[in-house]
Amino acid sequence: MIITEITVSSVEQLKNHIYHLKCYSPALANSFKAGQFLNLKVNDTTFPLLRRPFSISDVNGDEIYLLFNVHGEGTRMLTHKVKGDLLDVLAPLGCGFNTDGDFDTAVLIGGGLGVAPFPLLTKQLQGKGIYTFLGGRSEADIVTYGLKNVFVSTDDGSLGEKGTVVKLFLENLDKFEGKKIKVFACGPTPMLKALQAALLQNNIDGEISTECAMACGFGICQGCPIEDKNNSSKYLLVCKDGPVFNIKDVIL
Amino acid sequence: MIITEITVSSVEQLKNHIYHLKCYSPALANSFKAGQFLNLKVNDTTFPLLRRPFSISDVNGDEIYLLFNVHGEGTRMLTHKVKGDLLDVLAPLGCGFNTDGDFDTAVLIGGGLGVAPFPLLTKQLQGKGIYTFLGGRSEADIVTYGLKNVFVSTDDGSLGEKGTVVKLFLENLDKFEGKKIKVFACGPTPMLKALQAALLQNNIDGEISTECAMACGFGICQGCPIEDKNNSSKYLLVCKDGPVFNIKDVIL
Amino acid sequence: MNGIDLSVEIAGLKFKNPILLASGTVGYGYEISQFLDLNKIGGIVTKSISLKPRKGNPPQRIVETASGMLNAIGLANVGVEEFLKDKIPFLKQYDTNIICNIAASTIEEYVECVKILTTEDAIHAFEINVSCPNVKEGGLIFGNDPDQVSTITAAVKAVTSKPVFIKLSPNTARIADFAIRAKENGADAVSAINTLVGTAFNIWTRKPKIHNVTGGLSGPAIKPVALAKVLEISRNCDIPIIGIGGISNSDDVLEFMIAGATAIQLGTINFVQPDAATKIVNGLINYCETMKINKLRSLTASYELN
Amino acid sequence: MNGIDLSVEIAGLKFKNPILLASGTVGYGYEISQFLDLNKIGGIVTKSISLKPRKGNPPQRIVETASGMLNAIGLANVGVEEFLKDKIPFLKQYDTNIICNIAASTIEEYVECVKILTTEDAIHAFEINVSCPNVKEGGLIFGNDPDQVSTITAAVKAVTSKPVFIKLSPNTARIADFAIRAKENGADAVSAINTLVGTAFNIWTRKPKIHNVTGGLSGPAIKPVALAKVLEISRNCDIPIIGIGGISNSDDVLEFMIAGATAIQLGTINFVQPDAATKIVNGLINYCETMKINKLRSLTASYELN
Ligand SMILES: Cc1cc2nc3c(=O)[nH]c(=O)nc-3n(C[C@H](O)[C@H](O)[C@H](O)COP(=O)(O)OP(=O)(O)OC[C@H]3O[C@@H](n4cnc5c(N)ncnc54)[C@H](O)[C@@H]3O)c2cc1C
Ligand SMILES: Cc1cc2nc3c(=O)[nH]c(=O)nc-3n(C[C@H](O)[C@H](O)[C@H](O)COP(=O)(O)OP(=O)(O)OC[C@H]3O[C@@H](n4cnc5c(N)ncnc54)[C@H](O)[C@@H]3O)c2cc1C
Ligand SMILES: Cc1cc2nc3c(=O)[nH]c(=O)nc-3n(C[C@H](O)[C@H](O)[C@H](O)COP(=O)(O)O)c2cc1C
Ligand SMILES: Cc1cc2nc3c(=O)[nH]c(=O)nc-3n(C[C@H](O)[C@H](O)[C@H](O)COP(=O)(O)O)c2cc1C
Ligand code: FES
Ligand code: FES
Repeated sequence: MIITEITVSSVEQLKNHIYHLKCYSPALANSFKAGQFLNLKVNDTTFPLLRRPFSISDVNGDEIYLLFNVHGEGTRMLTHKVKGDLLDVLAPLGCGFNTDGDFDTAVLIGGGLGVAPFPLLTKQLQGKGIYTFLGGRSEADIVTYGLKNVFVSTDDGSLGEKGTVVKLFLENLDKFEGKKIKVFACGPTPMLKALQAALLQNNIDGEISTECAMACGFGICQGCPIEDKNNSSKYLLVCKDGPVFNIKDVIL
Repeated sequence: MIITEITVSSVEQLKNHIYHLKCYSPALANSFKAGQFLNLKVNDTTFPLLRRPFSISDVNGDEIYLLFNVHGEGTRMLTHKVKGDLLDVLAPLGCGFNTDGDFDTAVLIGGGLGVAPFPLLTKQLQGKGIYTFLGGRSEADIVTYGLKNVFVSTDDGSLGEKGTVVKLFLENLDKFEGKKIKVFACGPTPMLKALQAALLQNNIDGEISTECAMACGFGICQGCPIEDKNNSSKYLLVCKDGPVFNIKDVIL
Repeated sequence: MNGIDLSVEIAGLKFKNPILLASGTVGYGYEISQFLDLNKIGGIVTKSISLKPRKGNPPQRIVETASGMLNAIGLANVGVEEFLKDKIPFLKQYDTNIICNIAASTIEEYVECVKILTTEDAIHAFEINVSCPNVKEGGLIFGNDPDQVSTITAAVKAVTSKPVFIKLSPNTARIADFAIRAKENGADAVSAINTLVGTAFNIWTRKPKIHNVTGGLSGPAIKPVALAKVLEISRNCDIPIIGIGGISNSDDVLEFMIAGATAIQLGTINFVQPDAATKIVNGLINYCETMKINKLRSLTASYELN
Repeated sequence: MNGIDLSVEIAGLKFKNPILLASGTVGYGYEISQFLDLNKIGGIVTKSISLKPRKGNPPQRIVETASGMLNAIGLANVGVEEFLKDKIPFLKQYDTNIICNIAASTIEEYVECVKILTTEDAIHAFEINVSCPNVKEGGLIFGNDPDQVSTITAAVKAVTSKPVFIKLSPNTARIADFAIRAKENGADAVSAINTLVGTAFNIWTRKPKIHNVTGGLSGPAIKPVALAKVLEISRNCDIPIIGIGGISNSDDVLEFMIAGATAIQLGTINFVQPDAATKIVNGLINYCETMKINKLRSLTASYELN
């Protein structure tokens, strides 16, 4: 966990609202586990005041890749960055996906830009079979950069199956007959909630990467509580205890 | 007085802290009297919140030139502008220099970036004789772009005479024997104050461009009062009644 | 407009939309009229007027702060007489409500001002600025004392039949108590909030950056505080609220209405974006279309608390 | 260091410099110690501790605002027992002052906490957070009632010989009155300010953005208000002041000292720049060098008013 500056290499628009940000940082590039994130200051004034958390999407040599959606003011400012700009970051933050363990097939399920951490995760899952299910509202939300074996669903049917990604996954459960699978998911909370219920019901192991408004990103503000399934007297912190949790450990 | 966007053509560093900003704006370029200013939003967030006032330094075809000093956060942001950026401005604002009247020789006296409005003023004084006196702390403060017949003083003697520009002007008074002169001055308040006293004493007509913290720049906030020499019961407003005043009209 | 109704009403006075311009941030309307069509807004609140002209504080009167600004103008104004003679004629050309804001140093002065001004037909309502020092009580601020607010409200209501809005100071522990007092004494609405007390120092000279030592903080920085004050009044007192504080765009207006405001005022934003009101009106229409709301006023106090 | 003395003293307790870390913005010091050498700062104020552990509020607990943020953490903390067992051992490795901040719902709970904690040698002083709802008085905030502040101060001082700082709420008309009461009842210093009450609404759901409805506003947005409160106390009460509110850099620290603060605390800035304290200490040294000041503490209350 360090505070450092990384150097923008490029900002590329992939889809209408989706950008790929590549930064140079030898100090950080090799330190990430998929699912970990960094907390980034989009500029050096007090507006916006807080850092913005982003998953590490991929790492390539000395470069770190982020995949981001233009959401509000902060991400809009990020789209204006140019080669050579410095970005102040705290990283690596949080607990990433646990890629060890007793499974032979990894099932990656992403909703919208929930796919962000999957390129690096795909790399770190080497040796395992990988299936990737992606969902979005429409074609414009689907980014397949760095993914393997991709199945797509969209709410409006503009790409892949019409419907939710959880439904798509459940319809394809038979593909995994006889395989030891583990699910790795990231996406909006309603999707994660539906998935968590489905996995628990089907007795499938899974990890989910959660999101929450954050002030610090490293455990000092207590701004990011999430219900602990195993201890109702205390919250867990998304930024420190997560953002990746086993589906058995949190109540969404 | 309109609100409009002007397009950055270039930002050029002239000296250590001094930049030349050129913007394209057919709508505005022909509307300025030297000494008038515009009020510019350096970015579109609430930090900095307020616009920043700058004199129109020169006009060239459809382009407006500003000459600015890096002072704080707002001017620092201006240095990062690139060709094509849009700047939101209110303009033209205030009353400029009165170049009519009974004089044959104009004496321009500038302290530091007080020279900013002089290139346009020099153009608008066509037909008159012009002498320009510039003062600064050192060589690094002296910009002679667009000026005629320049005499320089610096506090440290690194360029021109050592001493203040007011002293330099007074030492050269004999140059104006037999001429009808009018002084046009712009610079820091202590300089204007010294000059005002000297001119009144020597019975020389003069106008000074004053500065003041401004919230609006066009008369609605009452943030920029200046003492009216002729009416002690009311303040004048620098932004609306000035920034240029006759030396007989204000108390500095 | 697609049949969307933006109008709101306070004490029988109809506003074509809830956007008013705040006292002290648009002078007497002349300068801003060059950027903004005053016919398009619900109303304009004129700079605080006192019985006699006031020169105001010496410079420096304003300082920028993080997402805000401090001001200590010192209630510089032209006085009642010049206001009636020189300022009203300009304003009354417009089809909008003119709300005359009054500042005074004694209760008698408030009454005297209203008595004179109420005879002017062009004035639609009064807003009473109680954030003024009471010279008789040694300079204590009227607006920090509930009894004084009661007295001023009753005294002013006694001399005018026009709607009276009491503009509350946020520099108190419980603003709702002041709203209750205003209501009990006949106020038709409360305006909330005036500025927060703040200061700034020059670290090189060790002097305050503002000549008056302290100033009033306004702008986006104070929006969360203003919104909480509006909500507090709305939950504790049944009186129309005119929301003020850091409002810069239509989303802000909607937040204030949801939190309890019937109308709102734009202050500091006028300095930065003198045409803000126009954009905001369009933003409100868009919101109503998206949310399929016919009458914007149905939003007032529509909050759903957890 | 060139012989520049940054140290300050409050009630005999020496701080190597005036930079403390504010309660609730650095937990119990562990996480921030990875970005900041705690040996280099004057002290750390731990997250408000209550007698028993508290779970705190459900999400959403924080919202960003213009140059500020709202929080409603709900005093989530580990409780006195776990604090002593698990948190103090880590902190006491460092050569810095540990100030234990206490929050409670009854006066008895304040006393009980201090009684237990005062036996721990590693704790150098107490800071009493009076911005807590008093359950016995129906949830009214202790810190808004001068009598309660008096009672708490006296009760706590009676059970400890360590310095006691009373942390004042800014949500009052006259903060100096509270400082006076704290002093009269034996407080060694006042900390000013805690957060301002604020809120924010989601215009699409019409619900508050924060689960608790209102939250506390902190960050650069509130700096001018905090500075005015410090100045008010300094002009009206002779008690050491620990300045808090929006401090982000060494210039801010200097402004607070000039306005009356003996020491200051960094809050929200720790979230954004966890190494801010280090940069600030360097900035203070540079200022002293430029201004030829030998003892930084000579700046305290050195304001020159007009
Ligand atoms: C652990 C983690 C990893 C993330 N990874 C990615 C990623 O890889 N790609 C990506 O596009 N987005 C990611 N997000 C979401 C991203 O942080 C937000 O989209 C971003 O903060 C929005 O900032 P803004 O200024 O554009 O939006 P605004 O709405 O203006 O932001 C206002 C405030 O809300 C917070 N906020 C807004 N949306 C979110 C959100 N969804 N989650 C958390 N806080 C939010 C902001 O941080 C800020 O404090 C991640 C969030 C978390 C918590
Ligand atoms: C009529 C007028 C014309 C001007 N023309 C020029 C010009 O041509 N070139 C140039 O370099 N500068 C000019 N200035 C000064 C220029 O406006 C300031 O340097 C600039 O506002 C500083 O902004 P900042 O954010 O960099 O500094 P900061 O110090 O961060 O600004 C903080 C606040 O103080 C105000 N402020 C700071 N310095 C001044 C100042 N000297 N005068 C007025 N307000 C100030 C800012 O507007 C802002 O509100 C002019 C000022 C006025 C009033
Ligand atoms: C420069 C300035 C002058 C003001 N003058 C007055 C005034 O004369 N009377 C008054 O009632 N309020 C006055 N106010 C307060 C505003 O009307 C408004 O209540 C406050 O600024 C908060 O709104 P804002 O954040 O939108 O600016 C003034 C505010 C500013 C910034
Ligand atoms: C997330 C958060 C949690 C806080 N928790 C506490 C607390 O437990 N006890 C307390 O006395 N103050 C608490 N505070 C208030 C701060 O200590 C400080 O007084 C306030 O934030 C103003 O300073 P700042 O603007 O530098 O943040 C908290 C502030 C924040 C932002
Ligand atoms: S974001 Fe601060 S504790 Fe998690
Ligand atoms: S700057 Fe607003 S009146 Fe002059």
